[in-house]
Amino acid sequence: MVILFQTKPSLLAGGVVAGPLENRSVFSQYFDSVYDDERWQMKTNEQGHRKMIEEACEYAMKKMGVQKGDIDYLMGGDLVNQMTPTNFAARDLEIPFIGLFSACATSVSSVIIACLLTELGAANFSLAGASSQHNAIERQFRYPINYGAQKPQTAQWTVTAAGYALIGKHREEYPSIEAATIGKSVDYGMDDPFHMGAAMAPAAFQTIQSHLQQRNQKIYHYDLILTGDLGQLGLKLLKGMLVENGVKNEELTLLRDAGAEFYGQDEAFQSGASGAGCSAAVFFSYVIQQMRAGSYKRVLLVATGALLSPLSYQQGETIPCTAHAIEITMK
Amino acid sequence: MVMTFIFAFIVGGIICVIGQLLMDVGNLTPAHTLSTLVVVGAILDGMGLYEPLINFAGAGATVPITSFGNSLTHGALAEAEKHGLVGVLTGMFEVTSSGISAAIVFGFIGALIFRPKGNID
Amino acid sequence: MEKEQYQQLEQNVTPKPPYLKNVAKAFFVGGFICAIGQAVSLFYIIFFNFTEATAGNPTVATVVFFSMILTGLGLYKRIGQFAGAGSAVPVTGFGNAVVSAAIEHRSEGLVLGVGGNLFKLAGSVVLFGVVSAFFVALIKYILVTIGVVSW
Amino acid sequence: MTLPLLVVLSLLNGCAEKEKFIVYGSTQNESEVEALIKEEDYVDRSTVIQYDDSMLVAVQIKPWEKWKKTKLEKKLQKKFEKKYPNKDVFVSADYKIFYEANKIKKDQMEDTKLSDKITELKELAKEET
Repeated sequence: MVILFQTKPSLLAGGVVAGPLENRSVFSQYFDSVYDDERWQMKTNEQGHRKMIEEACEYAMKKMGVQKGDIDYLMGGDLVNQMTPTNFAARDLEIPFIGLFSACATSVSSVIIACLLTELGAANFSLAGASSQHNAIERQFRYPINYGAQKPQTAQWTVTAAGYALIGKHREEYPSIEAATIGKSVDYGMDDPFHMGAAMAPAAFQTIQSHLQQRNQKIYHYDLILTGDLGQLGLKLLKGMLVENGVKNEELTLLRDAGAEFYGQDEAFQSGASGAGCSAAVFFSYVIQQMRAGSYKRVLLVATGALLSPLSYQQGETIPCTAHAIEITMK
Repeated sequence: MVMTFIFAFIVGGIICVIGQLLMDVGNLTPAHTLSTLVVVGAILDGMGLYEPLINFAGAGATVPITSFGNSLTHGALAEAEKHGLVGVLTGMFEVTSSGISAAIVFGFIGALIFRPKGNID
Repeated sequence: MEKEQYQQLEQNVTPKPPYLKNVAKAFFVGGFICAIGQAVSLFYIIFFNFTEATAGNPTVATVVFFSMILTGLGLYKRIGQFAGAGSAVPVTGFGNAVVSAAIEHRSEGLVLGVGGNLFKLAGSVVLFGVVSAFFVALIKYILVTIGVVSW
Repeated sequence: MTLPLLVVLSLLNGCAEKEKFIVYGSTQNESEVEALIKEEDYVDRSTVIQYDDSMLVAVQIKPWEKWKKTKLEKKLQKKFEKKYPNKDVFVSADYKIFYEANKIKKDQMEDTKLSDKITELKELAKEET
């Protein structure tokens, strides 16, 4: 079921902090800070990850001139076991907090929860977002960083970035969230951890279809439908599924994917970017800024997440995926 | 002497090609591929075929991972020949592979001096 | 869209690995590493008291040392991305698996981190090497005993 | 990477003697020994060191025959033992032994040291991995 927000909570600001390699991102000009040390001068990757989250939150707050004492809730997550970086960042930020895990779809699921809390009147300001740190995620899900395994063309590169959005009550001059769809967990039998785009595309397809149907909309009602981290191949698959369902080719240009575009056409990154920080970084910098500048009036953000663990694929399980969507409008 | 280098190059290259085919066509992970090759090396030595290969190709046969299986089996077989059934068991404690010990020592040293870096080039 | 239909679409869209290119790269890099091994082994034969039969051990140890340096500098993974099995199959790849795991888990301490994870990737190679050596020796012993083959 | 390799290769070739079959030490049976080795067409090059009763036969097997190295070594050993039952013959196809044998010849090693050197090389060749 689609959620309609009567009060239309607003995305007041976004804070995005990224790592050194993300300097090469086509979106890097929109980020608040690109750090040149991948560990933020901390001892471990995980500590750097935590620091990155804190900084992203601080950027978001600073833009609206609010203090951490003014924030009612913090909603967020990452991909590390038990989400310690986010949990530890919450400890230092001292904001009431619920950790959320929707893998790379956390960037949107956190915003949905924050909007519900705002709608309920429970929150004046809340922070919502997600993050990922390349080294910390790769070592957990795949191989040690320095291991020389050949990645196939279908592989994606986990970005180092944290994106957090400050969400508050509706204000005309800010992009506002009108509706949201919480996705099902979809499994089309894909089992290759180096081909996440193929696993996630059906989830994105179902969420988009269901959102459009229940909102009685067509793709062309939007200026942009931006998926999270399907990558170049995943985006191709999503478009293929939409075409099968009768979507016209000219409408497909409205569909873009943050992961596919993130590192440009650099072949070193194979199919593109992935990770919870990928969608969060693009949604909460580029999209918010473009909407405020008036480039887009109505945008559907669809963050996709692959719900696997290293254990599950070693046990031969297929990869269930989810996708959550928010519809953002700007007057 | 030049021929030895050429043979080492070709034989080593061919063993790597077999590994690549196992990964690309057989869809095996690197760990599965390497384990398979080690077992193949052990079996070849059991059939007495690996030593001729080393004689022929030198490092082309000792450097690929198949030589692990060979050197481990070689130790076990030597013991079994000397001491019979007991040798099969004790052979297990006698066998050595310099690659394993070297990797342990250099792994430890590496851990002391290097840090992981998520660069791409 | 049905699962089967999607799997069909996925098969069509997903690029096949460039088999020929990968095989060629594996051949040349793998062959090159073995040729370096041959040079190292000649070095030991000429300058130290090693014969062709005994030079294998120091050779393997030396190339594993090279592998440690390349791994630590982050170069081995780049070679690996290019060469695939060409750099994974030589013992340098085994060294890379051990050393990269050791470096990676340094942050959890020398005992629990490095000690506990050293063979995270390479452990299966050691396991199957030792176990297959045991069974090959056992089978050969049985075959010799019943007179099918000789030592 | 290839440059040092080429240098090593050219050095190695430089080390090798022009003559393919060499007998050094006592001149006893020189031509006979040489003929004996030449009969075996798998032998590429050889250096024989003679001293007193001992005879060190270091051979290099042709590249394409090399995989049979262990067998051919034994075959040659038997042949020499049969021909010279009174001598202490040692045949090796190992490159190290061949290299050292050539070095003995090149350095014109004195007879007094020769005996020790031959024993040393024998032990070296018998070492296993």
